Amino acid sequence: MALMTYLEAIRQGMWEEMEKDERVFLLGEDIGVYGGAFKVTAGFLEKFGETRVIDTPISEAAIVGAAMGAALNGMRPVAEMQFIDFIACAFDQLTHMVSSTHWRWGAPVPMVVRGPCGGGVHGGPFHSQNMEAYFFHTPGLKIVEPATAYDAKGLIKAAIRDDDPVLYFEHKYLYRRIKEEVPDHDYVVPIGKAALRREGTDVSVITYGSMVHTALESATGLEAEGVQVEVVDLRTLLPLDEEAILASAAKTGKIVVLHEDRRRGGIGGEISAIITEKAFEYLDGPVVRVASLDTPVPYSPPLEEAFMPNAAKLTKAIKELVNY
Amino acid sequence: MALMTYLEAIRQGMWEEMEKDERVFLLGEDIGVYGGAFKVTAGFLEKFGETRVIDTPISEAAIVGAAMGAALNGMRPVAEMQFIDFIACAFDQLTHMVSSTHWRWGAPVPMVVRGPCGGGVHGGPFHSQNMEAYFFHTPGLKIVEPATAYDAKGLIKAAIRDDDPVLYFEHKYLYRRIKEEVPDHDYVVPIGKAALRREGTDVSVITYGSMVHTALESATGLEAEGVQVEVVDLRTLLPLDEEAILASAAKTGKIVVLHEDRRRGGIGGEISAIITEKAFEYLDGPVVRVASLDTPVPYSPPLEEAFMPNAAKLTKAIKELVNY
Amino acid sequence: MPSTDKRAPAPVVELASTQRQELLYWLKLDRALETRLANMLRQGKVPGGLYRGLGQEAISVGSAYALGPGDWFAPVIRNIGTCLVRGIEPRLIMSQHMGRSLPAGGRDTGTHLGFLDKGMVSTISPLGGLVSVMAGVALGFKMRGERKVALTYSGDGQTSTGSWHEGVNFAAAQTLPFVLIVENNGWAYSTPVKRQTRLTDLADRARAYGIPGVVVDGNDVEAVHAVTRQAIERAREGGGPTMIEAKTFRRLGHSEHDDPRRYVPAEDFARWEKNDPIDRYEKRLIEEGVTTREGIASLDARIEVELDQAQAWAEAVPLPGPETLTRGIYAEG
Amino acid sequence: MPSTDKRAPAPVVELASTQRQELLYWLKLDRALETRLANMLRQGKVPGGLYRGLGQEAISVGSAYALGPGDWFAPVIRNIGTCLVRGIEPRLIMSQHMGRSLPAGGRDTGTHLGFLDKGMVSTISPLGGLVSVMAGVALGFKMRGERKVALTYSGDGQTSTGSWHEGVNFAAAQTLPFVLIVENNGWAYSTPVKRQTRLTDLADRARAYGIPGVVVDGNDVEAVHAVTRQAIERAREGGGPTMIEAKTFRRLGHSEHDDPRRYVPAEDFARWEKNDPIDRYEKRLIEEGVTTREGIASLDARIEVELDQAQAWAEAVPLPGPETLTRGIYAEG
Ligand SMILES: Cc1ncc(C[n+]2csc(CCOP(=O)(O)OP(=O)(O)O)c2C)c(N)n1
Ligand SMILES: Cc1ncc(C[n+]2csc(CCOP(=O)(O)OP(=O)(O)O)c2C)c(N)n1
Ligand SMILES: [Mg+2]
Ligand SMILES: [Mg+2]
Repeated sequence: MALMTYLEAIRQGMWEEMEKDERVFLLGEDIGVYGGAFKVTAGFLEKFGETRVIDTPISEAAIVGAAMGAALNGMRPVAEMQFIDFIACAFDQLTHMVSSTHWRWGAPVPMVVRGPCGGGVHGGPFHSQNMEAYFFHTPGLKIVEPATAYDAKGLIKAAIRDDDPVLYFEHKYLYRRIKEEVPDHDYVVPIGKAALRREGTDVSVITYGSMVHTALESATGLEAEGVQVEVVDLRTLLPLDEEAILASAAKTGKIVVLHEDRRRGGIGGEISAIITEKAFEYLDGPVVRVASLDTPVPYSPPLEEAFMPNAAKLTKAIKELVNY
Repeated sequence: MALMTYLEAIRQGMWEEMEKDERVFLLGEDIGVYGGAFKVTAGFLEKFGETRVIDTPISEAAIVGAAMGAALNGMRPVAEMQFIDFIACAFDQLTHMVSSTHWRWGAPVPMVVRGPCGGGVHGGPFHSQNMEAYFFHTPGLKIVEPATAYDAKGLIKAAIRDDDPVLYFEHKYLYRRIKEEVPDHDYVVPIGKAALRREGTDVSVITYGSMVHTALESATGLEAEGVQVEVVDLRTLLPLDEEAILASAAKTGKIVVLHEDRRRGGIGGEISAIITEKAFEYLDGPVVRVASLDTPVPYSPPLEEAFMPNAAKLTKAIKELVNY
Repeated sequence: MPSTDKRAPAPVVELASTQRQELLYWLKLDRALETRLANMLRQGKVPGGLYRGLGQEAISVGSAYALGPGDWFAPVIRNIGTCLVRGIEPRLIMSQHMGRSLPAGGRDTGTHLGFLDKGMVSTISPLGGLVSVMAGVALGFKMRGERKVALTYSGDGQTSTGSWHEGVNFAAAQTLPFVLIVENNGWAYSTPVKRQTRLTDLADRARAYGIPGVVVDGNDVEAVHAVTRQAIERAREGGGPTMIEAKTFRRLGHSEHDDPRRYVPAEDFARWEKNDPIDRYEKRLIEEGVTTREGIASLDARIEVELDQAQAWAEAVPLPGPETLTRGIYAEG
Repeated sequence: MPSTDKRAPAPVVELASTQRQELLYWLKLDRALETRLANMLRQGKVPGGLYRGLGQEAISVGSAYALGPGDWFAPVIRNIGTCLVRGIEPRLIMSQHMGRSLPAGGRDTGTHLGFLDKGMVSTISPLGGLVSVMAGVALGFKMRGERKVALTYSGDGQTSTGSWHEGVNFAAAQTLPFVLIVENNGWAYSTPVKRQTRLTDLADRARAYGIPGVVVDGNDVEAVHAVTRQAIERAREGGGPTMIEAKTFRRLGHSEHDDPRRYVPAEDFARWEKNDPIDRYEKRLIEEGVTTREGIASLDARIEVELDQAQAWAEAVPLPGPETLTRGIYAEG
């Protein structure tokens, strides 16, 4: 066990996999000498050498394409997007080429695309986004987003070992802000399984990523007011752990879906729809979504504050739902 | 009035706008001499000349980018994607560059991106998709998809006159399969307004595009069995006509959201979530989605048949909901 | 940048008579198979479209013939000849076009085929993305220190796509064992090369990446073979990618549904018909005593028998059952 | 392809003394403004990042100075000098960096600014897409038969993006009045040009599009001005796009938060510091009698006063109110 940050946990997970399996390699912009814009890969070049830590041209479509080709050819690439926003430049490659390959002709594509997502650091419209909704519609991709250091390590290892293409979204706000004891030994967090972060009976918050902490903050605050909030951390967004979602819905009958991503067309809509479809008889109130506003991510601090969900906004929504 | 197909109606709408406003021009692959893969622009080159009907290189990102630049510079471009699937190659341009421009610095971007969407013609995974869900999450874009020839003309004219970027999705299955009397005179179908295609009291089907016809087919069939189905044709997908959706939900209390696009992450999820959030007290049953399966669009006819929604599948879902 | 002259004569490669007969066989098999597919389309046996490479067979066949065991390749829509040379049987190409359950469940269209065990990567419709995928295959070889090569194709039109640029640049920047054949057939659907770019020789695109760009007569199967072999050898030796522009002409429409006479000058058809790669090669092999008129007639007959059998097999393969549709979205879980 | 020699000496452009003094003013204003922004960043007045063009000012200033009235332009992150020359006031650049409600509601970061009335199009972070947007602006001019030009910039790194390729090729294929300045400062973040591409001269990228590619000393403001003017004239006359590679060096980190000494060879800093574009130009103008040491001192003083005033104004601009956030998603409805 060692106390480590979310960022260190990602590092350690990749490091262990690279030590264990020489098919694993990294490619991306400025990941070598520089160690990545956020230093997630600092030290990897020195340890694993230029062959396995590849600084690429600014070419997200080629990074993803080359990762796929290498994966077909027996390797296990981990591609970094410097900021996850730039995955937009590889949209065609991911949603058409990479995702469809196994279904179309039976060739597994074991690759990971990872990168920093999320706001709260005044990065402005193109360095702050959450991109999961754009890929969630595509069959053949998997999507994970850890909320804790433990999961960050366990999920990156699971993603690297998975035979399918996995998008691994890491929240940049969490990189150095959360720390916990993380086992030194080899473990994985299984893809497709949510975690119950807090049990409660009055209302469920279904969430993921950095919003898990927001949910826990609200839950703690509401406990004092006698409201028992359950918090479900999805961890994997695709495939969704429907069982966990529906179990919590059946238990509390009142659900808030919380995500940092914008509301309209965010994955909260799908989660809400699934709950309504499959657990309608358990519902004691509408499924409520708490999410960012439907604008680009604004740069100026007061705007970003107004844009993003936070504990106060969530608490308000929970209270309204409890009183429904 | 003239009897015309859906395709002719799109043509006529563009033709009229080009005659009326010399800022309007077309660009895309093979739209000139060839008149477009589906002949939507046949005759435009001869009438309006090379300057206003531009055959481009195979460069969807540049087509969209150039359209935006021309729009900033006083023109009103209408860009064609040969198949709407290839809009994926312009994803970054549309979701980052085009969509954010007015919000970020106040410059309107009056442009249209149009192209054939949808399945049912054995086009396989990359010539059959519906792409609305991928763009629906992005603030600043508008999305329309006509279901009738009347709307096809009225919406393309509205889209061209709109000061915002509009994605105009035309269903290739409808191109030559539906015909109706369309006014010769100048009219627009307002963006943002749904149409009530059929009144009913028992259940509402919220849908758009070619599925409107599927819904009407089911509704007619069910009438014989005494079930009164209301059919709402959204016409505009972004911004959604929430008023129309909620009014129908309040009226019938039982809602089926139907789209040809895949289910997971399709815009049906958002529509379902909105209804649950805002009309929960009116619901007499779960909001049910009928959509394509969560796979790429398959090529082989029996697979495509199994993949897509049709009247039989819809009728089954409606009956189950009515008996809920 | 290597000082390769883009029009340097193709290096001389000695081919044995049997090899030259093989080349002729593949050329003719390619053409006969595509002709048959066109008939099958007309008979309603192919539910989707058909893209033929009539007159371009020498590019597919000549280049594929230069690949070695363990090399990987990715054909695009007009490279059925490549598939044949690399061991993909005609019957599978037929059944795939027919949407049958073999070889790949009827999920994708005719030429979107891949076989991992043969090192064949499937193309998809959106153009450009395949280039970086094949660069990635080459990267795999390089990382493991294997002396193998990845080869793929592009049309003239495809060179305008952003993905194409990223892929070629990536392969060049990483000095990968990668060969790109640009099939310049004059047209991208209805768009002539001059609307696609200001270049006359697409091989000049190579100059933007610091790699050799070579022009070859795409209707001369041995010339295509020779320049490809040279490029493959350079790649194997660690010399990095080569771009080969093979000049040819699309003698049919973009797809079988398209009538090119509406937009392609009539004289071009006449001119290129006279430059047919199979006629040329037959003539040459007869002149050089490698085969005879009779030999060719019996070759043709043999091919028809092969294709009869292939078609019979393909037509007997059942359509896929709807229950198969949702299988295999993931390899795992 | 036009037979322009990429290293042909820049054409001689006669500049009046007042013009040369103006150029010096813009160079110094650019540098002083960026220095001040760096101080403001350290003082916590800039919530986001800062990207400086120290040592690259001659490219922004020299090229912008060649634009005529009604020409459009789009700077990228290191082109504050371009903005200044084209009439964007320092105070607006400051308040934008500070996230204030003016000029654009605090919505986007420092250099993501646009002003329709000045023909200035805003860049965004994802690299490459701006090229085709500016090609589209040029298309607008061409369609209306206006003799105007669209000019934009790219770093060396950006040339690897697919969008960049599509944009340049589009402009070339359409023979648009378009000028692209490729600022080769040796680095893209921590990535040296040699990892970006196998080329030595990025101007060679122009060969892939059949347009002239010109190399210029990016630290010589008059040379940059002259080649840009020539390219603009060619564009105005209907001669199509030109790509200008301006060789320079990024003397600071990628952003103000980055320490480049970790990855850039130390001697490069020393060498390029000696090649400072402002020092060089001052020296030249003094030698040629256009200005004096004293003149320069008073210019510096004047600039500081201007910037004091600008900063005072910017700091007085309020932050945007949260209620403004959802406004203006659409221009209409
Ligand atoms: C990104 C993208 N845009 C458009 C298309 C539609 N399309 C299919 S093939 C084709 C022409 C291709 O021309 P070329 O690359 O020269 O190949 P050829 O057909 O001549 O073999 C077009 C435009 C596509 N497949 N992908
Ligand atoms: C598509 C895309 N990928 C990655 C980035 C992150 N990024 C921002 S600037 C930069 C380096 C740009 O280098 P260059 O084009 O040479 O410009 P310079 O910074 O040297 O002026 C990178 C990688 C980006 N903005 N866009
Ligand atoms: Mg072609
Ligand atoms: Mg640079």
